Amino acid sequence: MKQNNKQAHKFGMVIDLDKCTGCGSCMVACMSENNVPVKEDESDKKDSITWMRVYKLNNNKPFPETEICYLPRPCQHCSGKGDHGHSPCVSVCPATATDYDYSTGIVSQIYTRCFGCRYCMGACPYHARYFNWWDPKWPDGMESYLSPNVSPRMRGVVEKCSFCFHRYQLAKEQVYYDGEERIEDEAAYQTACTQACPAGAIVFGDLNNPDHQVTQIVKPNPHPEHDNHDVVGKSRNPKVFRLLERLGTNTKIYYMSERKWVRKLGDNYLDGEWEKADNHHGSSHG
Amino acid sequence: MKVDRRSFLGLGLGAAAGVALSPVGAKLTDDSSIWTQTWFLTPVPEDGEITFEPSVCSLCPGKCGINVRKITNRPVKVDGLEGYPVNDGGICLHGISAIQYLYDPSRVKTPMKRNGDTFESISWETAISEIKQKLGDIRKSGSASKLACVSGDDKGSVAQLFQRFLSAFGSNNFYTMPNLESALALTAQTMHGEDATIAYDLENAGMILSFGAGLIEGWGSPVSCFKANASKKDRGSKLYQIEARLSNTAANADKWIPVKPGTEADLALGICAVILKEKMFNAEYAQYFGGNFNKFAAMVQNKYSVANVSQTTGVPEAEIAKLANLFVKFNKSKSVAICGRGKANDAVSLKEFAAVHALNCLVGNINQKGGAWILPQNEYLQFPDVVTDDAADKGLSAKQISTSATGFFSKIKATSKPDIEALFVVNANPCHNLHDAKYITDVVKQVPFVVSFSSFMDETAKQADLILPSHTCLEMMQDLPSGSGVTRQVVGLSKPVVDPVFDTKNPGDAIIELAKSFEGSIAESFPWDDLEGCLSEVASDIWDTLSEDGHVVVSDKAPGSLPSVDFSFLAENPATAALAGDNNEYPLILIPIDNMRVAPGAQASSAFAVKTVADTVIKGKDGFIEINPATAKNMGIKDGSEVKVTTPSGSVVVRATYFHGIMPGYIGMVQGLGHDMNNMYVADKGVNVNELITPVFETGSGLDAAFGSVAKISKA
Amino acid sequence: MFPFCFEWVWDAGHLLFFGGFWFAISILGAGMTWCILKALYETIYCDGSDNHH
Amino acid sequence: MDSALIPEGVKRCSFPKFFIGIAIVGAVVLWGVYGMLVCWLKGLNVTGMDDYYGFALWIWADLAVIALGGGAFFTGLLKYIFKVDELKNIINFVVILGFVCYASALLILAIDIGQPLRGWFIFWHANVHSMLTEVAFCLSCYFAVLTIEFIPNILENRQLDKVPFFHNLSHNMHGVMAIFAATGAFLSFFHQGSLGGVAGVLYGRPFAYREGLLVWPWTFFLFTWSAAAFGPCFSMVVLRITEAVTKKKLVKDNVIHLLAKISGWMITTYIIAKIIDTIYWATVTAPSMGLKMSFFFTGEGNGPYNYLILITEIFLCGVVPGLLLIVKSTRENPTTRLIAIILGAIGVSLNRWVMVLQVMAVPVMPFDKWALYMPTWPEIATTILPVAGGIIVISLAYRYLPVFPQEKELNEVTVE
Repeated sequence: MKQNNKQAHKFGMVIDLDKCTGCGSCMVACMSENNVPVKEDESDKKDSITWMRVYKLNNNKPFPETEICYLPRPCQHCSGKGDHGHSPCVSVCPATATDYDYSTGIVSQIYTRCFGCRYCMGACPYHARYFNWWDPKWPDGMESYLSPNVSPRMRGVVEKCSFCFHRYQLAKEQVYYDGEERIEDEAAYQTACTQACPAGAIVFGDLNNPDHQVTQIVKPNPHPEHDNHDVVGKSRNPKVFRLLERLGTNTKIYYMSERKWVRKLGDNYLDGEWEKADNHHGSSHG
Repeated sequence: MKVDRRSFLGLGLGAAAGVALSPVGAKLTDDSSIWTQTWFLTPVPEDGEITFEPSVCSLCPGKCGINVRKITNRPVKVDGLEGYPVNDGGICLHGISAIQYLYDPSRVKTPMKRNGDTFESISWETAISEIKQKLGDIRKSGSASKLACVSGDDKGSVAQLFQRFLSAFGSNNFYTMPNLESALALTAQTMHGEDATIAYDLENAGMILSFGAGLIEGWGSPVSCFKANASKKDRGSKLYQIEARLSNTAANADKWIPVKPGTEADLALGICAVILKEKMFNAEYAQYFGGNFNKFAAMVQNKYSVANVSQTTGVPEAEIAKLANLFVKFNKSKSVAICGRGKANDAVSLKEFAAVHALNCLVGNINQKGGAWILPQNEYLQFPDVVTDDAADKGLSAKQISTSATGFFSKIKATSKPDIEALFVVNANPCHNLHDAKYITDVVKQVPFVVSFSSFMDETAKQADLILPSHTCLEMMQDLPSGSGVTRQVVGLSKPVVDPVFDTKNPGDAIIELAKSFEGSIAESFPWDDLEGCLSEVASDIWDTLSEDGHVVVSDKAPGSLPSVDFSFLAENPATAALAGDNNEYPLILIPIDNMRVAPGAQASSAFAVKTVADTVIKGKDGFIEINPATAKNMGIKDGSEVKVTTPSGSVVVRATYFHGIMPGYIGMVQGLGHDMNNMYVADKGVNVNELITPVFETGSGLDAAFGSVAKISKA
Repeated sequence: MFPFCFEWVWDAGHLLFFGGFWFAISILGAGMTWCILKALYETIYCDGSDNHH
Repeated sequence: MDSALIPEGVKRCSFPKFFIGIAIVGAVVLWGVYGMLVCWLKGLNVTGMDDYYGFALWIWADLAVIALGGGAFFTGLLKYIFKVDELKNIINFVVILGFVCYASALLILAIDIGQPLRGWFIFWHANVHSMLTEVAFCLSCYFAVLTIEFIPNILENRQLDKVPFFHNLSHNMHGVMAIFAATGAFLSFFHQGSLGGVAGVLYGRPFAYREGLLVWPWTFFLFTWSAAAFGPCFSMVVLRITEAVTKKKLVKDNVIHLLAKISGWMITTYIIAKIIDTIYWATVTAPSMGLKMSFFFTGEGNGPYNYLILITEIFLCGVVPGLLLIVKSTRENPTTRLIAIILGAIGVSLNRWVMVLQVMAVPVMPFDKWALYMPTWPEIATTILPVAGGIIVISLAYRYLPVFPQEKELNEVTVE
């Protein structure tokens, strides 16, 4: 049966926004790891392929009360409403070019399967999906640095963060080679962005493994929320939130911040709702 | 056979049915899928064995350990090196991009010789012999001191071989580009009278009082600072950031204290005054306070009263007193004060460095855990004495033209008779990176013989008469000592992890080869075959470990003894360098912004790095100024609209972007843009802020202390 | 997609969806086949005489 | 010149005149084909689309022509299943119109996708949970149905009809047309609906998302309903244009009045449902995601997406045509009827625009911004291409096929 079981991994991330410096290492590490091409002009951020994109948030207050915060946004690897694996994008892809892997929780993308209808991009509220509007180009000789672990994409297909799935595969091979059944060691499988982050702001691991740091920080609630049954895996850490959690996308990227205004920007709230949500979050578990 | 309509139709239908039933359709459909999946315009990277090769990155003063992943000898990824004492696995975006620099479109592929306005390729032999010829003539004419060299820094054997060449040749005119390390050494010299450097134990500091130091903008050794900054949350440490603009560091700090730029020294002295007045200084360390401490104490309390300082800096009086108290009392001796705006590789002022260092001395954190460490210079390179001849001795007796690179360029233009006949530029791009860059370019143009050792056809290389292209960081063997405020004194060994992509050389090898082409004392001063041979001799103490482990930790502890402090320099209350220009004509102040994602050094940003830059920094080819909406609205300037920015040095058209985090009355422009290079990723994107800033020389130190420029803007 | 494809799953979604699809295709196919065969039959065996009007 | 091909007893313009007309439209087709080739050869970077706006003009055109072509399935349903016999006088025409619309939709899809050569993966590797899969399957099947419905009309051409096989085939197909029509109606219900589902299932997009019944969001039913309601409006508009161009009356008023009446009631009931849906969405669905209705219409930088567009869609182009068509006097007045059917056709097109393009424009993350989009010439050219192609098909059909059974009666040719 296709469903989350105890044996399954559920890889996820928690990003400490108070540590994030907006330096861009994660973005470049990702591009370099995953053979993301670079165009001559990448200043139109709406057609610039950045699997990992760092948003600059601000509290919208005048000098000198201004505050800013950077928010790295990889693919959120949604497990969909009720944690059933029907991510917004996976459920709409007509050709099964993107799929939810129940054994890892990773939302995959098969470039050679995708025919470029872009429905998944429309479905994703995080803009984590990018279309290859152009053929990828590298200046003379620069193709030499392309990694064989991730195939470069042709024009006309959608691509996105894969949690460095090739690293998972390599780790799994290693684990099998070592005679074990599954990846238990946190360090055995880490994404390129996590590895590169000089501030150590990104913690990546298996949310189903209680020994992993990410699980210990996030403390995900395995049960659906009372007020919204679509939401599963809400963090029991009052400083941790997910982007657009109320939609029921059930992302596996968690964010952490001490700053209220940052946490508030994680979701949409009607007047007065945020205070209630924040207090509720804090009082019941904090 | 007569084909009537009926049989014709039947034939047609039959044929159609036949084709439809045949495997042709299925085959074509299948082929189409295969063809589109092996798309002819998409490269297929060759597979092979994965290997890792550790090395050290030389792209910036950080000198981080890197681990290069290779697939059968071609590097595919650069990661941070786990366990390396500087960065322990962390890496910045520029380091990751090192693989792009290898194939950068603006690389100089062979030695080049100027021919009118163009360059032609020549061989290394020809290039070396041409230089030998020219330099020989200069020496013969008895003006050996007229050879100068501008280098990125003076640490490591490559830079020192160039310096050595100048000495053997007979010139003192060796200059380094402005950098934090030199400022720290100068501060140590001024305040402690020692040939030392200063390092900051940021990862153990309780409170960091930063006077504009961009801890996460690339100050010091960037990754090391990132790590120290990130750990402050867990350690309960605090960062107070003092600067005019809400930089990333300020945003990430526990508190941001806006201050008028250029008045940091005043604020530091004001805090000193409070500490002295309240007798909060460290009595134990005060025993080491030597020359003129009392004079200094009297001076600051007299001249830098809280009221005065508040007036100058714009920081409220209460805030200053609070800062002083906090700084002294925060977990006792663990507070540390640092300075150097942004990446601190731009303008530096000795007064500011000394004033901030005085804070560290007063609080007594010198050589303490979490404090400022006065480390002896890392002298792992023991070069034999330079052999000189008469021509050299004569040249060396001449005075150095200036104390700073900017000063050097500003002086050689002034005289009609050339002060400088030949100029070497290595690991530096003064025509882009020094203030008043256009003027510098003009000066370089006028130097009769310019030799660039750049890997790229950058702004300075374009002015050269000869280019001897260097390897890039991944192709090069060299020793890389840590510095820039890092407490661990480490010497790393950069290794060639890939065969040179083009016909380039290690500049260390090139200078040895050049020296050996001379007869006599110059050649005698360079008795080695190549850089590696040289290193194994001059660094013989550590060479075995270095070549085996890739790095050597020379020391990682604070020195046991305490240095004495000399307050003489500060006691004289040196003048604060003021910006040149009329405030009425230019009502605004332009400050350069350091942005971690834009490389400011000798190398322009990589394609990857440029891609990460926000669309409020570069949009298409347009550059931006940041402006406070309040200031902008007064002038009727809309967000995103074009404006003309004029300073005494020049004027440019850029776009305005609103930013609440910049002090009203100030405009900011990101540094490191506006390159004139044959590289579509960076070419002509934005403008070079250095073209808009006029150098201001600090009295005494002679350093360029222009923290910005007076400016005016109008709708374009 | 046919039931013998590797991606086929014997679940309600596939059965309903492809059931409907193949059903519609069958009706269209059968209907057209019937029309064509009948027309052929009529053309060949009822040659000349217009039996429709 | 081509008189042997022209149906008996009707008058057509001279061949040169016809040829010039076709040539002019043909030039537009060529421009469109050029745009199409540009898109295929250079890739979709020639469009105004981006990663925020992955669905744009084409998808709107796609949804709009299918809604407008909905007249075919609905009229077919009425004629063949509900045996509304008067409609036989217009059924050929709506079938051709439907055929043109659906052919356009398929062509546009072939340009819109990034890798057209493997577009068939949608069939081969179908994901049965995707609304788009449902669209593709039903759309292509229904296109087959329309082709089948169109064939007998083609075979009725004077020359083709002389071939006994074709004559017989045409006759036999007429005989079982009810079955085909029923299949078509079944397929249409699902693909019109699934096109609505395309937007409605996007639970990451609060502007589009709707609750629903089983696997189908309410937009599923609204789309089917609106296509049935407004499709005939468009058929009548095109008929009116054809009549104006040919300067002839082609269909009797009673037929039009009947179709207009049915359309009017469909529109009215649809718009009531749409209003209820909108109110429910604005007061329950969107607020449950933390968003007020005003957010979607008054956000900073929202460009044209303000309340006006909502009012235009629902009232001006929904309630108004509905009422005009159910009131006998305005329905039978040619001017008010014309206004009503034009408004109706605009209304449904606007609805499709809102449900696809406005969805892309609205930011969802609180720190994101409104995204706007402007089509480029290849997009416009390729969108006009099927319109021009459709004009040619309709012209050819009108000229050479007995499309309008009442034409002869309404336009007695005086023998000279």
